[in-house]
Amino acid sequence: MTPEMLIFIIIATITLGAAFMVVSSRNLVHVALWLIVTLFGVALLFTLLSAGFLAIAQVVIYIGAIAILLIFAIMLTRRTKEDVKSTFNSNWRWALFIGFLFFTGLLVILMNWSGIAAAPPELDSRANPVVEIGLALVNPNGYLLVFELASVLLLAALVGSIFVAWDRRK
Amino acid sequence: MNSELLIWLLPLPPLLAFFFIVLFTNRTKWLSHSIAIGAAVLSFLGTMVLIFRAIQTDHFGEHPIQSSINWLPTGDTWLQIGVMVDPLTVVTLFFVSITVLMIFLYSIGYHNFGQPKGDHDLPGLPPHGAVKADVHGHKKLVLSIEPMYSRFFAFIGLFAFGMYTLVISDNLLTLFVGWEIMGLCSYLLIGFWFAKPSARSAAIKAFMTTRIGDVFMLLGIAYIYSATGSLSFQEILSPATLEMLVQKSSPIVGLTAAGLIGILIFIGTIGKSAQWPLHVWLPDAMEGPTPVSAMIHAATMVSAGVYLVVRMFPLLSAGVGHSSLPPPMVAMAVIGTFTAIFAATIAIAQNDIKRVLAYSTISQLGFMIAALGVGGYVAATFHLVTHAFFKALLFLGSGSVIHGMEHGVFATGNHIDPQDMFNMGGLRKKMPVTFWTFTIGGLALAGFPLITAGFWSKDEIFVDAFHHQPFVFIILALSALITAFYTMRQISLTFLGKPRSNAADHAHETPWTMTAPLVILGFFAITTGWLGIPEDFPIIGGLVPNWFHEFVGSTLTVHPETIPFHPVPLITSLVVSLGGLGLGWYVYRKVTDEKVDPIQRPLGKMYVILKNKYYFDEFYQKVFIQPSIRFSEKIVYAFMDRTVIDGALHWIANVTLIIGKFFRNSIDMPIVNGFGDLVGNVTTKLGFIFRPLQTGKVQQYMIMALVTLVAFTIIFYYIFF
Amino acid sequence: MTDPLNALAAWFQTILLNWGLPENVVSVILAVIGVVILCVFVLLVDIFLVWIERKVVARFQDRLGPNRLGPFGLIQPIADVIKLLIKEDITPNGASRFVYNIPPIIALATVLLMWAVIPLAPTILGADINVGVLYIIAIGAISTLGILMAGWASNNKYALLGAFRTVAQMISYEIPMLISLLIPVLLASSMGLNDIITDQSVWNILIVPLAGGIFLLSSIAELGRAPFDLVEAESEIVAGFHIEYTGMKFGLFYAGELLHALTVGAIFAILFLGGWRGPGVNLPYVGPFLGIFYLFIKAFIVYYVTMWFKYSLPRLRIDHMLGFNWKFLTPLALVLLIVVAILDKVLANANVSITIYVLVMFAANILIGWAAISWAKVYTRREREHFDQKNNTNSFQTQLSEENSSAVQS
Amino acid sequence: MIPLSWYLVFAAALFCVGLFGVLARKNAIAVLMGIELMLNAVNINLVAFWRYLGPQDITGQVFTIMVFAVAAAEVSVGLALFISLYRRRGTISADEIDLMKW
Repeated sequence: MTPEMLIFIIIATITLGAAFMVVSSRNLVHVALWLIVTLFGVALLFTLLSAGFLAIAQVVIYIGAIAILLIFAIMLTRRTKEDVKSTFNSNWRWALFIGFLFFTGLLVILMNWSGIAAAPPELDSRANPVVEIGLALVNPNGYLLVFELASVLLLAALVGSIFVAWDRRK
Repeated sequence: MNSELLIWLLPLPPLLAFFFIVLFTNRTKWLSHSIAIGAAVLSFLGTMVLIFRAIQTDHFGEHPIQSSINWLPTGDTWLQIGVMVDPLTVVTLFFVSITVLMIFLYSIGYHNFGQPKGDHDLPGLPPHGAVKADVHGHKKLVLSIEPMYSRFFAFIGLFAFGMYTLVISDNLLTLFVGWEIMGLCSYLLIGFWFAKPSARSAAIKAFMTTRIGDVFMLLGIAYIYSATGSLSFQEILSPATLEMLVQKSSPIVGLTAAGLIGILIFIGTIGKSAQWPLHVWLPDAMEGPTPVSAMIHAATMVSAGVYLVVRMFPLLSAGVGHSSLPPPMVAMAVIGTFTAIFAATIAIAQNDIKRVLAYSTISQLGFMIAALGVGGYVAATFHLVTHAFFKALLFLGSGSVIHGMEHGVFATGNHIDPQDMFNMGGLRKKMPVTFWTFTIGGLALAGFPLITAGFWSKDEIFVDAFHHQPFVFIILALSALITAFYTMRQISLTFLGKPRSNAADHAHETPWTMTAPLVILGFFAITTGWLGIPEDFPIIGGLVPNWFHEFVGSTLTVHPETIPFHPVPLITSLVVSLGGLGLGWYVYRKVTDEKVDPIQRPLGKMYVILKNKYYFDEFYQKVFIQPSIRFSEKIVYAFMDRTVIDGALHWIANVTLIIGKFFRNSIDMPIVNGFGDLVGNVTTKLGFIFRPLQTGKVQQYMIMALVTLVAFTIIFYYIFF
Repeated sequence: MTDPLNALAAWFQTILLNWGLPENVVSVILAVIGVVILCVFVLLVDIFLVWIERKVVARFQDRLGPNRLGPFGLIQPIADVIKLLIKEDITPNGASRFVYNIPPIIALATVLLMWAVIPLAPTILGADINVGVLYIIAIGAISTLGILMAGWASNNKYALLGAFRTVAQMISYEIPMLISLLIPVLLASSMGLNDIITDQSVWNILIVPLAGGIFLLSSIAELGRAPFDLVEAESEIVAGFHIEYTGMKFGLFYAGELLHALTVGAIFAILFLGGWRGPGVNLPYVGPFLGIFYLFIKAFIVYYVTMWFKYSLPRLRIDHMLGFNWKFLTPLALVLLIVVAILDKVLANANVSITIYVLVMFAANILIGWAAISWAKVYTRREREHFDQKNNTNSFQTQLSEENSSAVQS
Repeated sequence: MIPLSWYLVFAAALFCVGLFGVLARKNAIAVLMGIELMLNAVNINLVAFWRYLGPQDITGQVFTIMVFAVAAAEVSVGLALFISLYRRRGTISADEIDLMKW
């Protein structure tokens, strides 16, 4: 049990607990806050995996933008009586069953997979991952197309959401 | 551009103009006439270039310009179509291109371009005039623009295409195509004011009458094709083919193949060139606008008939040397001569200015046919050219007169017939340009000696006739006398003396677009004749070489001989023309009464007959039209169609109905429909059963999908692993 | 080892190792000590900031400011802190207790977190991470979250409105700020703050003055200070998100706000004014202290500029503020980024001297700025005329001139 | 070092929790949050595989960034839809939005 493992266990426990709260909490704002905790935990896991850039990006994008947007939307669409009624629909038992089924299935598949015990190779300490990602994203032989695709997707989402949310009654 | 390509392109501009006007510029009047005239100018320029090149060529008659393409596959061979320009084509193109261009130009003024739109003008009727305030504020009735202005130019464009196609064809087939296009245009243009019942019936009459001739002509063409396997002039007019046709006997007893073909084709000409007995449509065709009368019924289309027989002359005259005259030539001589005198006599008693010209056209065409009938190939062609110019001039002049009269009618407001010569008089002062040009045309028609073109061409016909058939010569001379007489009658009644109506008093010279063509055509009406002065004519003969005879004569493989000079025809010619003109002037020099013709009393009953055109229309009505109508109604319609055909159809229909009912009740309803209903009902029931699954709740769908996915995964896992 | 502070740390480390502690525990202890020292230092500066703020605002408003406690009233902030500490701590009825208590901590903690990556001197800095600029943005995003939580948990409609405004404002202004931040990053080819400073042989403010201006404007908006203080506009929504907070909770917000302003000044100094650069920073022993001094001098100058803005300019209307961002700042920043990127590449390929490089860049910036402002002038005039036409009223100015003319006539 | 399996099991757990949220929550925004959880689980997998199986190859990180972009797009459009829906129908409960039912 190295300190890293200890840290992982702590983070994982908190993150999973927060995730449970996300799907079970009644108050939607609390749900959003728990979601932020989960996202933050995932960001910490990224740092544990030596992906610092992704960790920061996770914080900027998920917490700084997505979570705040979610809270915003929650506050805009709030109806107090919803907090009183059940937060689950009538199928929640089925959902639980499917969730467990998938988890078991995934576990079975993972345990039967030969690569599960792979040890992490040493990282090249001189390499700068930020520069690598940047170069890979604009390299025509790398992921330029993916990058452009993402930008087009974001533009479409921008235009689309403005159009959809536009209040035409005014 | 090489000449072959140029010839192919000649007919194209008017055709393109037709489509362009119809499709695009129908609403823009100035653009329509600009396009049409532009096309005419293009064709004219092309023609001029071509004529220039042709004249430059030595022995052009032996080496015509020719070009052909494969068109229709006929088994192993191809039906070829092509173009050819030989001397005959050149002279024809010469007058066609000039008159067409002049008439296009003239139409602008005739259809009152630039005048306001009439308030009550409707498409299909001549313009009624428009109220327009002048500078002083007086409202007055003026001529208004033709409502279907663009359409007119489109039609005459198509007509020009037909005429060019006909002239440059090197075979009977495309010639026939052009021939029929012109027939169609003639129909369309005579019926241009289709809301007028008279115009409508005139159009139908013209179309039906010429169709009679065309059917026979088509038969002739078919016979040629079956006999020789070709329609190209070059081949069917070659001496070998002609010899073969002369030797071959035809289904009709006593006629050789050449004779039968000649007669059949000549019948086509009778229809097209309005020879007796198919002449009835031409006077009625005067219902169309005057440029149409000039173009179709004087200068070009009726000339096409004569052009055809001139073109086919070697065939028609095939076998001259054998024994007697070949039957087609006899027929031409007889019918031409008869038509010449027949139409001339009718013309005496007509009061309508255009009808007089129409009968004179028939008469002059008769002259040409008769000339061909006596073997005067060059004379007929010569008269064809000169006649085209002076008759176009006369028609356009008459149109100008009518236009001026209409102006007077609108100005004075009393509604008289602007075409009736007895309402005119004294127009010499009002319309000087029209008067002088009309007089030139009239003198040319009458054959005024030495100056006018008509004298030289008519003189040549006399010479030929005198030389070959003295009887024909006498009749023709008589008709020439009558021609001169009614020409002078027309000039006197129209222009000389005092105005016999208010309208004539207020008549007005027409715009330059109408007078300019008159002047140009007047020039040609005089000068064309000088191309064909016989070499041995007293005094002036030989001053100008007889170019026309040389040039056109070279078309024929056997060069026509030059007939030596003889004083009789010349003297006759001088006497008849001058005498007729003098007589006409004497009789009509002071006509004051509006309605009474001075020759009415001397002629007596004859006048009535002439006035009614020998009762030919009535005769045809009684003999052909009414019986055929009755036959159609009683036999074809009531018996054949209603009783026999309809009865059979009804019977079949009833049987089918019964069978259908049987199928419907015993097969379709229970079996087919039953199956369909069964499928539908089962689907509906299944739908009812499965409907609760469709809850509209997206999460339930997803659960179902995932459960199904898991289930299938397990099943497949156990099946395949 | 010419750096006294690092030498101190090394000395302490050897002592601890000699005590027999494992190496990783020693590094943790050293890190904790470093964090504590940095936080204490920064918070002490924060207390000093309270005094500066009060003094400066008093001078702007033609008053004296605190002058009773201590020399020049220097002890006044201590008294303020004591007052806040002994006040009653109130949690409103119906508020979510946990969510209500977290935001003050977030407000201060996020600001302190930023100092973790700020290089105080060439060798003295918390963590030299290679994505320092992005880190600052991320921390800023979390501070937004704190404000949102505070506004919601207070169970007060003014607080919620303030939170809404915060979200709208901060998310919007984050965009031009990020883009303008990218320009120094582009020039230095690194996101590490220390790299950016090392690269600035010529201060970036001379190369890309427009980017500096955009960064300063959007930073002020991020701070929520006047003229962008709609988050806590007193005349509209009383005090915005911290309306229900009392005592030291309010104190934490207050301290966080002030310190954030200074932090923005420090970041601006690092990105555009050369950070710790100055004469003598490479001297042995005194160099690092000179570096810290230079950085704080520059930061305080920027801080003074923000205060200058705050006390001179009136508050904007919310739609104007958002329109200004989306229709002016963001496009301008994007254009600038593209132009700078292209020019940088072109000039680097042309191998020009540093003087020409700076001159060309400066000229380009001025040109773009001038063009943008002229366009904005035309646009706003048209907008105003359109507004006047729509409301069928004359603008205030024309009314005024009419009155003047009528007065002259009478 | 932490074994790869820990990350994978954790990601699987997070994924299934998210799946449960997507299937069981009434509020549409909560459903959206469940989707975010699932996406995060995928991200962890991507990064973990990158770290353990191919650190020299940057693909794992690049696709994580792609997932960020997709998530941002999805949330913006989704929220816009919900707000529009709320304006028209006064609810964003996934149970009550059932116009397409039989």
